[in-house]
Amino acid sequence: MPEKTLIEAIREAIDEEMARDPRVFVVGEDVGPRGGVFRATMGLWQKYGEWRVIDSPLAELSIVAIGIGAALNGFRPICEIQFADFIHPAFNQIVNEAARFFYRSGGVYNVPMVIRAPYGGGISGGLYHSQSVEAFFAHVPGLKVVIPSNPYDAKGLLKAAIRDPNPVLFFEPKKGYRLIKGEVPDGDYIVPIGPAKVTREGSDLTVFAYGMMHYYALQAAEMVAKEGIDVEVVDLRTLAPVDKATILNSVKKTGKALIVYEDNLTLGYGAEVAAILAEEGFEYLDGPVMRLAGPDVPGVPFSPPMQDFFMPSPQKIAEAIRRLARY
Amino acid sequence: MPEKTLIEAIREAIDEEMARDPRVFVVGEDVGPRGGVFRATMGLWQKYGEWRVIDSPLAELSIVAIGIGAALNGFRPICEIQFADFIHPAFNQIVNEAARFFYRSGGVYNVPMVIRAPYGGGISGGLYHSQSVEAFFAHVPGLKVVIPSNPYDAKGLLKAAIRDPNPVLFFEPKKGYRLIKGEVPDGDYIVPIGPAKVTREGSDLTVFAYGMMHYYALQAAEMVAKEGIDVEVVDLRTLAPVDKATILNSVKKTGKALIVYEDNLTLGYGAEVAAILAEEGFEYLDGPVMRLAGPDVPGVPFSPPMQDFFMPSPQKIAEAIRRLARY
Amino acid sequence: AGRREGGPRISPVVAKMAAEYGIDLSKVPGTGEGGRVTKKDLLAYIERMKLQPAGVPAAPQEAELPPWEQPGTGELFRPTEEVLRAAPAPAAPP
Amino acid sequence: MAVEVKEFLPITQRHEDLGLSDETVLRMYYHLLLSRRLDERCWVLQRQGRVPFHISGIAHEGIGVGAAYALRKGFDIVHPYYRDLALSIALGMKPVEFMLALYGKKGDPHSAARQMPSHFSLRHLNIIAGSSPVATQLPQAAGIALAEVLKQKLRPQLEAAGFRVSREMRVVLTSTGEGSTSEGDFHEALNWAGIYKLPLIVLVHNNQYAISVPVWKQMAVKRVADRAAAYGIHGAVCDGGNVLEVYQVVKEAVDRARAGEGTTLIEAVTYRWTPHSSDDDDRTYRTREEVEQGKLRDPLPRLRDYLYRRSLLTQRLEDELEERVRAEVDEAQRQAEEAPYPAPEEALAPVFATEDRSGWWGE
Amino acid sequence: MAVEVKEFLPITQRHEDLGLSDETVLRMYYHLLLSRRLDERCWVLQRQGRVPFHISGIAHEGIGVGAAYALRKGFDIVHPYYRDLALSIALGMKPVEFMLALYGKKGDPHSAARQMPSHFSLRHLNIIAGSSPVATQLPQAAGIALAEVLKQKLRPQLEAAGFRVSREMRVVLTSTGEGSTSEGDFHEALNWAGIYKLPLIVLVHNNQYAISVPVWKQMAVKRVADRAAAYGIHGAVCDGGNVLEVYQVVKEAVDRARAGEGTTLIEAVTYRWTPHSSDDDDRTYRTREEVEQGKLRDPLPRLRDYLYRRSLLTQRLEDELEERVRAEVDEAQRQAEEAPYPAPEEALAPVFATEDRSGWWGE
Ligand SMILES: Cc1ncc(C[n+]2csc(CCOP(=O)(O)OP(=O)(O)O)c2C)c(N)n1
Ligand SMILES: Cc1ncc(C[n+]2csc(CCOP(=O)(O)OP(=O)(O)O)c2C)c(N)n1
Ligand SMILES: [Mg+2]
Ligand SMILES: [Mg+2]
Ligand SMILES: [Mg+2]
Repeated sequence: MPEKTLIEAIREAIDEEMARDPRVFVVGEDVGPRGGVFRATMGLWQKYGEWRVIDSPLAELSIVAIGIGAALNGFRPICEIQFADFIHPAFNQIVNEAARFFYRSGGVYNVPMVIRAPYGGGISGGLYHSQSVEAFFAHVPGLKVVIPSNPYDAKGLLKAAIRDPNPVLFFEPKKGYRLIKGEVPDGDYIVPIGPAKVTREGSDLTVFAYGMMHYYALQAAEMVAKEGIDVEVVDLRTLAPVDKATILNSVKKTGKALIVYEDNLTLGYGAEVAAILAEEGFEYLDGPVMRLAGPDVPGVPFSPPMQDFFMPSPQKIAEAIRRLARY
Repeated sequence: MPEKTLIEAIREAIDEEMARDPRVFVVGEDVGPRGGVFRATMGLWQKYGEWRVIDSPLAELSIVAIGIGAALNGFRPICEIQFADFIHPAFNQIVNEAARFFYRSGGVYNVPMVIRAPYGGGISGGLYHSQSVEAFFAHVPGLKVVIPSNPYDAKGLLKAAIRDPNPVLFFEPKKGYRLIKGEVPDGDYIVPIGPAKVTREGSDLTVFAYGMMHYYALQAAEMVAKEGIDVEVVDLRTLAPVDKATILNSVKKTGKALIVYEDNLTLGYGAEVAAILAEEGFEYLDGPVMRLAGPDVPGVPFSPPMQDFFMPSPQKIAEAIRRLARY
Repeated sequence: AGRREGGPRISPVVAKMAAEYGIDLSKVPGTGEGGRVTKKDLLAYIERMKLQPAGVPAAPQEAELPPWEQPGTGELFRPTEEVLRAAPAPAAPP
Repeated sequence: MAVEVKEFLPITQRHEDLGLSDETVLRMYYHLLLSRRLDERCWVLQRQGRVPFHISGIAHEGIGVGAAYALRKGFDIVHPYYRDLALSIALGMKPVEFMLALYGKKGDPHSAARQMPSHFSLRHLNIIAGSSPVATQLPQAAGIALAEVLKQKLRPQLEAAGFRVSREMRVVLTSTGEGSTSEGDFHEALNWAGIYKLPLIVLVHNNQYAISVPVWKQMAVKRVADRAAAYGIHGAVCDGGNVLEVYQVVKEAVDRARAGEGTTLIEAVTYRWTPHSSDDDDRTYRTREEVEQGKLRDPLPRLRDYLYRRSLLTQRLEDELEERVRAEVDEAQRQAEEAPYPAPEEALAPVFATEDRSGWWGE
Repeated sequence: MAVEVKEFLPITQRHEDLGLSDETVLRMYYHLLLSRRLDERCWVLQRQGRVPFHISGIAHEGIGVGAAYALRKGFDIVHPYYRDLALSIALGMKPVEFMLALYGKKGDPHSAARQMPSHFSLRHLNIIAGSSPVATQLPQAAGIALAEVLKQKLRPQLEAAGFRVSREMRVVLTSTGEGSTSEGDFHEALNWAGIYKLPLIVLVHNNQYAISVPVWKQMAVKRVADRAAAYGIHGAVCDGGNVLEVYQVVKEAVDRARAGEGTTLIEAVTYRWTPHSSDDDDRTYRTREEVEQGKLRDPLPRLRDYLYRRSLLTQRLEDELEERVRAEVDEAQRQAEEAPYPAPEEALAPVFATEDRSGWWGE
């Protein structure tokens, strides 16, 4: 099977779905001739033309609203938000409109759309090109939130998202766009939205992570394996709706949980995982539910030393694993 | 001491601060001659004139942005968002701008502003006049989030918020505007932003709540007291920055925690309280950390039976207390 | 002329107008010396008050106005249990 | 004083010059009357405390009926706002469908009793679920219109994949209040509309107020329609109380849109003489005199006067229509009051769709 | 082809007619030259891999310098965007202050090395911390301007409470790109500006592109300034490469604002011949020929040509200026490279202010 990068897998998913279904189209800033600032849509404008890859005016509210309207009228829009840091102007259209449309119309008007955005730090992006925003949207019933950690899942989950009759937010760890490689079959396959995945079996403790942090969690697991700590790693993949069963089953086995995410600690996504364990997994717990996340400061600072201080890393994850294992 | 309603206490706080400091002004939809749709600013336009109580165009983004600019230029704006359900168009200006201004200017430009909004359900408001939005903003470092549960705190906390050099979001439980009465001293006093408050001493378990739910939690505590369950009730008051010490100290004593909030369960504010207890309070826990919150549906439905199904109530809280006490 | 509890002077014209309109001068913001209420301040205040302040009981002739022209209570979104309790059992249509 | 109108404005247009038959213009009157009487009953029910809330379309019926008749019913698509009771009635909404939502009863076709009333949503009439956050529907309507352009541009691929594309574009009409044009959504919708020449009509009901805020505090320009030039789209102003004039202006915009010549921003001027909603105490922001002036714009007596002048209406026919409308409103109220409330657990679903039923294909 | 310019456009205005002394117009040239050479050095450092990122003000210097000189330095307030290197230099920013941010070093006065470079923020020069989300600064600048109006309206109460209010209003200038005018923030800012006649200038740098998106895909109108009429404010277009013309138009707007006659929307037309930023590959969206055409708008040679024609510049003086500027840029680079990085834990503070230092009072 051919090896591809995360960005190649994402481009391939969009290309295949556009070829398969003429209702699928891309709308966003610089997605046309430019091919997207991260080249996620490179070549698609040339291949499918200006009416299927549409350069939008510079305004995120209407990129989403145009997507909602096109979805209501039978199309399958893929709205690209250039950076997750610039999704906030579209917050009203996503949270108050796309998410609630089906419920508020008594189950009549569904909104089949995907909103894609690169997220995450460690790329000298500073406060406004490093943000993680998944927690805002995972809090909103009516939205599905998906974050791939590897090329195989990225292609399969994005194809599933494009075919889903509901609004799906698909956040891609941009630090991994070229860094993360993996085997990706040519041609059609789906990774279903919903289930998390145990990516490394283990017995001493469970590390829950997603996106770039899952990539680092696997590295940390290997580092501590040499010291005799057997870590189970779970890739959450779909953050909303949350896959409680996989979370609870893993901690039932290991008794200990470490949740890793790069968003700010307070009310970051890991808070919900911890709260689920504290209530429904209480009787499995053999140690405190630990979280390793970004500090509660208003953004990832630009200057390298401060950026590194902010960002979780394989080494920091390994250190947290050792502390939890010792408990 | 005179008894006042929640809305009267809020109006009094604004009036006193406007009288005390000419830099304080109100901006929002219908705040002028109309006195605000809930009468929070009734009579202030008549008393202070059109340049201190400004009817804004119907646009929340610029109500907040105008507030940010006026705050940067030495004033103390009180921005009214007519309903918390309509704060989303201002999400970019609040989260990406107001919250990050001080940090991103290296501690040079502080933004002394208050954003006030009525929130919460149980008033036949349906999906778009019943929302709780505190969790979105409590997740954002750089914002203070305050929710009063009684008239005394409402006046003291709002005066503190208006004098605070940082952006403060002040959400008021509209169901309690006339329903919740209490003793409120005339004249100046402050309730400091930050500390939570133990409003009922108890030993068997702790109920954490805020706003309307704290009002109900006290009622539930009295209901179960007759059955011999001695409940400690903690009014969180300031949701961000979170008062960890009070939360941990209470559970250290009682060993059990029930967190009540009317926002959607998943990643609602209670998730962070539970996560703190699961990590730093692990060794105090004598039972699962329980949450009683709104179900994960896209809004409080309008029709009374469905609204009641959604909303936590004193009876539902009492039932949850009994279940936790039995554990 | 008089003073407002040791406050700045109240000019004769301001005192006379305030009496005529029955206005409590403590409610009027003064922009004169030391916060003195000037004639201009009082006129501006009266102009602003021209519109009936909220909470003034319905004027008698409003009784004949059809419901869709009668002013509402101004009390928005009362607790459902208060609204429903207020609603009589559904009677036959009028 | 917000309203320049001094005295009762007669309708000067002749319906036949606009291609309307006698029968059609009488039906317009019937729909206008039905909307008004239904609306009035809701105020009575709210004042009696039988329903918690009502937000009214009174003063806006001329705009709604005029616009509805200019559309191709069952083909064009409407993304309305909460003042569009008359538009929905004229498109085919039954009074009981409105009353079920007013009471929050089971069977409410708009939102299954989840939304507050006046949030029109009827798929079989191509009415898209209106929201509460104002102006959000405007860029969404632009998206619906963009899809119509895409259907024509991508016809070969779509039909090859089995999707039937209608010969002509469906026209999308979306409406909003003048206050809501201050939202960023309005700007972004019109910008898209201008760039892509969308088959769209943005119908602004200028009723002089946004709750208590008069137009001069909402915008510095005299006419909302003046803003069309900023987006490279057509602009037009019409007297919202003159149902024939509204019909004429909207019809021109519909034909322009259908022909691919782009979007029209229409400002229909009226005056809201009712309080903003059942809760609003409007004495705090306007005087009784101003309200009386505003009522001179009322579309109902103006159309009635026109029909009498054109001897299309007689006292007998008028009474018959009043009686027929009263019976329909009574029946709607009875059914709504007898209908059960939804079961509590119905609050839980549907959150996610399991299948896709979006879109309008074929004729 | 986005640019109609065919050949080198000489500056036709005479600086003395605009009230500018010989000494001032030469200083304008010095600031324009310093901004350009500093900018060019940053591209070199980025290509050498010494700094991760640079977003350039090249092609925008005429607009920045022209605008800066029209303001009352140390009194008026500026809320800039990331192309305003020349504006900041002309207002008094030192090259080392820019370089420290470029390298993310301790001592960066703009954001203490938290923001990416080109986010100008210098309180002592009344430059407000520019953001990254485009157009957010526009309604904020309207708020700063509203505060100036409030100071005048509330002078008695403010002075009674010990706040000194300047005799005249400070004028607020905020700048943005033409692409960013598509954001709702632009609409809402101009709407406030029109209603309250704010002492505000919204300076739109129209460089024909928003990264890869040409103007015709961004808006359906020819000129951004045409949108002024939609908000009841003044509109003006000027040749962004002609520093004297920019000065003239901005000066009129400053005087208008100071006199309480409200806001001006100025569109300064230029062409960005550099890639959007150091990461952008512009070959994907335009041709080399088009870029060469664009360079004919370059403000630097056009002002130099003017100064030679007016015999204010000689080859010797030009060389001296080049040498002086080169030395300043070298020194700035040296200091920035020698400066230490912030300590890692500095990432943690300051999140909340403990005291209020906001506002500009007195003269
Ligand atoms: C985003 C948002 N902000 C505030 C409100 C509350 N609100 C409901 S209607 C209204 C006034 C609307 O005025 P206008 O647009 O002129 O419509 P009209 O009711 O006058 O027809 C307001 C402020 C809302 N629904 N949405
Ligand atoms: C809200 C937002 N969306 C997207 C971006 C990414 N972005 C940065 S600059 C830019 C293009 C801006 O074009 P324009 O406004 O014309 O300014 P120019 O760079 O051409 O001077 C984009 C899309 C951003 N910074 N903010
Ligand atoms: Mg959250
Ligand atoms: Mg209106
Ligand atoms: Mg540009």
